[in-house]
Amino acid sequence: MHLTAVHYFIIVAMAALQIVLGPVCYNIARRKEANPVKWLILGWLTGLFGLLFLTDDRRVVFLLIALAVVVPMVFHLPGIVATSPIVKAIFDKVESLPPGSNILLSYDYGPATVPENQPMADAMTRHVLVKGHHLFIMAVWATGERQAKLTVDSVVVKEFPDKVYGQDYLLLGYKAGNQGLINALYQSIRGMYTTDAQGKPIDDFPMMKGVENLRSMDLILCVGSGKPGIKEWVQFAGDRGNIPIAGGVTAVEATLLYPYYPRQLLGLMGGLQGAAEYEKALIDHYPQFKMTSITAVRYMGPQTIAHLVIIILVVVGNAIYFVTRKQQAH
Amino acid sequence: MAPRNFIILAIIAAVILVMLFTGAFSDFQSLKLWVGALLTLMIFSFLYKDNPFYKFAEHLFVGVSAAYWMTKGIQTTLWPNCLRPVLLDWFQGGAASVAADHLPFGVLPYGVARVIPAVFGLILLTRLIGPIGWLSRWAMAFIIGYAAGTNFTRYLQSDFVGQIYNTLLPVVNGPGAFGVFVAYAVIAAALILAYRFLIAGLQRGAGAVTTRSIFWIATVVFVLLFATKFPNLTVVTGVICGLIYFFFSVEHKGLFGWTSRIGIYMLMLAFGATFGYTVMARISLLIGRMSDLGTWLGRVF
Amino acid sequence: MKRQIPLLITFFFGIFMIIQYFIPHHGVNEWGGRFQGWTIIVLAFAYVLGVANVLRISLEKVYRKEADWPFKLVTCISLVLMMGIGLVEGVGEDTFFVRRLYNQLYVPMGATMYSTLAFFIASAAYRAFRIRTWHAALLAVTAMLVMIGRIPIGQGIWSGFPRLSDWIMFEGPNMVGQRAILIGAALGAISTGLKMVFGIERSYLGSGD
Amino acid sequence: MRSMQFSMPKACAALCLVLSAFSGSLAEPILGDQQAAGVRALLPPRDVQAMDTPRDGGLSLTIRWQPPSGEEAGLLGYRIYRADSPNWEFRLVGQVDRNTMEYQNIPNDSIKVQMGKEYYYKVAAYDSLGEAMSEAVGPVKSRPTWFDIHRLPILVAIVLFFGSVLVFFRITKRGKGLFIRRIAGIAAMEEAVGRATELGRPVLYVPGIMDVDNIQTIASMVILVDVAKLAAQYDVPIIVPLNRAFVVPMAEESVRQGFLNAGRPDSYDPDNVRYLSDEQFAFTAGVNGIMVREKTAAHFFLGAFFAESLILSEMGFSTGAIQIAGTANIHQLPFFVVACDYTLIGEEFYAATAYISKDPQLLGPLKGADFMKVVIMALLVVGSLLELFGVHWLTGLLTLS
Repeated sequence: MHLTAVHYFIIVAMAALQIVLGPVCYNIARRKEANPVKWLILGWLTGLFGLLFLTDDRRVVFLLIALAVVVPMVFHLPGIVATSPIVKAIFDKVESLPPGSNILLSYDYGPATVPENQPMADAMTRHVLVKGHHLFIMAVWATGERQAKLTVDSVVVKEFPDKVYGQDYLLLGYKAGNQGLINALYQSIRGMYTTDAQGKPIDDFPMMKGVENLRSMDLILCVGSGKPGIKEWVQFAGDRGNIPIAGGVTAVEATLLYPYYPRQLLGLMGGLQGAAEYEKALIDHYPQFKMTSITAVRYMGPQTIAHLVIIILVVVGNAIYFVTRKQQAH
Repeated sequence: MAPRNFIILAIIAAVILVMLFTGAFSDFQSLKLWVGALLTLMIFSFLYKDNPFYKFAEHLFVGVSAAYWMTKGIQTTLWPNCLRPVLLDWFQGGAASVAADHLPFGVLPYGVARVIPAVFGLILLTRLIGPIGWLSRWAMAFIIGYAAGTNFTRYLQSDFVGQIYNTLLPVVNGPGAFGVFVAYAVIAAALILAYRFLIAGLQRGAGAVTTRSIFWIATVVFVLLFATKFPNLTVVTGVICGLIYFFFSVEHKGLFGWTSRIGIYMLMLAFGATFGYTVMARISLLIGRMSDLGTWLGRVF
Repeated sequence: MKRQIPLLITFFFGIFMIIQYFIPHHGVNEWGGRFQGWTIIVLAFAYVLGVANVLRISLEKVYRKEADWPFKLVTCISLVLMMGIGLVEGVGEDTFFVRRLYNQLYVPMGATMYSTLAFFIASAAYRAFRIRTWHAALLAVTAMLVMIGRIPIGQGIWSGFPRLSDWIMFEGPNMVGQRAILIGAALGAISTGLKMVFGIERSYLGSGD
Repeated sequence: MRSMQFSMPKACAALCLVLSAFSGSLAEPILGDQQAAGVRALLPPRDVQAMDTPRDGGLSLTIRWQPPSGEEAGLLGYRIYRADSPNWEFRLVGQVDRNTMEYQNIPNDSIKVQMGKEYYYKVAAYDSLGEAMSEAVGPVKSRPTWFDIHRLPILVAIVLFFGSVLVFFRITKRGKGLFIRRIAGIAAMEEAVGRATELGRPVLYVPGIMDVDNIQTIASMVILVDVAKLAAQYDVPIIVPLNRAFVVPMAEESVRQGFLNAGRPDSYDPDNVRYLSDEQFAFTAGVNGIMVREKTAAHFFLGAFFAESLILSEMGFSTGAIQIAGTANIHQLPFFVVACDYTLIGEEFYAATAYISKDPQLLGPLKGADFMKVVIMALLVVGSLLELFGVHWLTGLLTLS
């Protein structure tokens, strides 16, 4: 491609724009002085954008995205988060229930969506346990049980050593049947779960006293990434029994569920942002989780940069489009 | 196939196998990390261009996952739900399997009800035998009938009646809303009149561009204000316009053309919003992969 | 025989499932549930066909030494190995080989393939959000607004961004558009169901008398 | 029946008097204990009612009650007892917490309800020391329901739809009302296959990643017949990679039928209907490979797609193929719209077969669906106006539960 004066002008203008805007944005984000490393990164990115502008090759886009994710991870840029009402609704519900309420947490996702889903489940588990509620853990997805065990091992056992299994929390585990399982649990929990995940009879646990079916639950939380997921919980349990349903899903899934909010769905965490918002609310109320409940908040750093890069990409794309159109017109 | 590719393939296979099994047997964490990281890099390499490493990972993935799902299907469904009970019926007269799950069995004798799906399944497998392969259509017909029937009512309930129910909202609400509504209606009428008599007849020229820009900016601001002031009215109107876009029996001209165009704009806005909202999820996935790669790099260096 | 019986079977099960939706009677419901169990079993039988298909096509390519045949061999070997181990050992959490093969081959490859979406979403935005038409402009502008609203910096630039982004997503255009599609698609699904149950659409069943 | 339920407690009042002796004998020692401990005595629940669960299968009964009068700080919950006759021994059916005022005796309980048999119930409030039993209520019988009246709106919708389809059958058979507005994506299908022919490269058809129990997959199989027919007419190979094993026989039949319809059954190659894997991303990886290595020139993505939609369509774009997508999965539509040349949105996707074949039989349901849209629009306008004036019966009707 032949380089014209317009090309050089746009490259220089973009570099200037980034050098000015970049630190401003970082300062807004961190309320701190920008350090030289970031200037370096900025120059680097500018060069790549220039390269992209020259070649219009999408592999440069791939490289840009990779850098946008890796560089902030290497330099530990954290994100800044504020809790939105739709997430706050879940937090407030857990907060307002009297201690000892029954809360069901269902793990309806697999390893593929762990980055988004696991922080949600972990944060809600922390909150439910610190409030002294009874936590019933189950999975509608076969892959969910493994994730539930992960939470139990890394969060419950480590951070809540005083909580007793079977008294404060109970791992019911996975049962096949998809939405049919929810349907059956609505009628009776014992009909599906005669034992817990370890195979101990369910009635041996003091928590199960007075728990008959899903209507015995004061709140059902579901962390999901597809079908069956929150939609099925709403359809087969929430709508039928007027049980409050809330939870978190991947951002893609979230757009599908907003029509259910707020009539059929108490609140919803959408993607990493939702998880980070819940973590933020949790940290604000319970500072003891400042060091542990921060996975999603920490991930927001690379997110911010990647979003900015994509936005700039669109601008560059349009610039290329208008330049080439002008050239063709001549 | 060039011999060079063959050598690459052999090397990959040898390295992976050695690593996987030493990793598995000795429980040596870093070797597991190596396998995961190498496979990750092989798949990412496709982003540059197709190459033998990607081909290897792709074919390995297909083989392993197809087998995994098949064994899973056999171990979790075919055997416990079908073959085992049928065999038990066969050998023990049915008593054992009845005790195993407490399904009451209505009209058909228990054993027969259990055998029917197995018969359908075997009919499906006649496909592998050429001349009577057409029998397999019976099994397909069963699944299609079941699926069509259940989907029919399910869609009617949650997506049809459910969404209509969600859309039925008081269109104008809030204190003093009617007065505001009338005011907005007057402004809307003024805008339409302005378009009809002022903008539509404008000639080219700098002044015209400015006037036109001012008009369109005013319109967009007005629409936004209106939409936020009367969200329910916006929803109802928008849904109706969207439905008109999906209307097939009428040519989209005149009033239909206008409304269906608003409908398709609504769809585009929705798509844009979903797209923008999804970016975060996709970046999250990459962050997850990169942090795994980071753990690997941390081990190595 | 070849066509009438399948149509009858489809009709019977389709109509039954529609009718049983309206009848809470436990006897009817039970049969509905049982049919569901049957479908799961019949669907599981199909795995045999699927694996037979993979093996047949791959082995043919290997046999004919077509392009990339060594890779087809990789598929066949990994498939047979995994299947053999899986059938002997089971597929649960407590297995030795299957769990390791799953965790160390299947999981990283699946997650990596999934994560390539991050690159593709960027390249799609870069390429497609060029303002050529009104449609593209609307798409691009809403996408940008929502993206800015989703990151903390957006809030820094203008405190209204998150609110605007939320409004677009939850109350405004997004919900409206989705609802229109949902209702329309439900109608489409219903009429497809109707065509299937009553045998109006039968070409997929193949031919024959 | 309803009136009977409400009058039942009154009708049983006399019976309850007799029974009070029974419950009293149980409660007395407990009262003694509590008084000894200085705790106020626990009172039994009030207004206990037992009734047939409305709109059920006939295997459950519902028991409702009011909390005991006065402060009940120590109250833990309620236990429900049942007997076949008021004088027999009452056995524990189940228990609920203190906030629940209703219990359903359902088939999953260890003590089940038999259809048509008479039962008597008692509800006891309990605390850490003991329980206070209400008087027995009954007899109550469980009956099955043959029609769920709350689902009437759905039935009405079905009847309307069926009726309109029948009417439109009549009309379209006479050759009238055959018009369908142009759907660009479907009109472009032939162009896409033609382009592949010019380049001498195969056509790729991906019917989504769901099993045949998904209606979109079924719809896609039907469209596949038409696309295969086009491919056969143009004499280009059509490759169909599959994600679900059960779709393999379906797709084979569809493609073969398409080739048969085109009059070229001999050019059908069964090796081009390929099952890859049930795993979503293994499948995606495999299809990527096919697109790059077999250089497919026309891509059809029609069916239920999920996250792989963007991977497939972006890879397809980079190979320079013409791409036509169609799905009813809302969350994937944006990506198809962005990356494909043509996208069939929601209902357009389902309408494809009718549009291609212009068969009057297939047009009936399409026109019926259009009629239903008119009904919906009318419902929306009328319903929102009713809501505006505070009339809620229409929304009440559509609640369905």
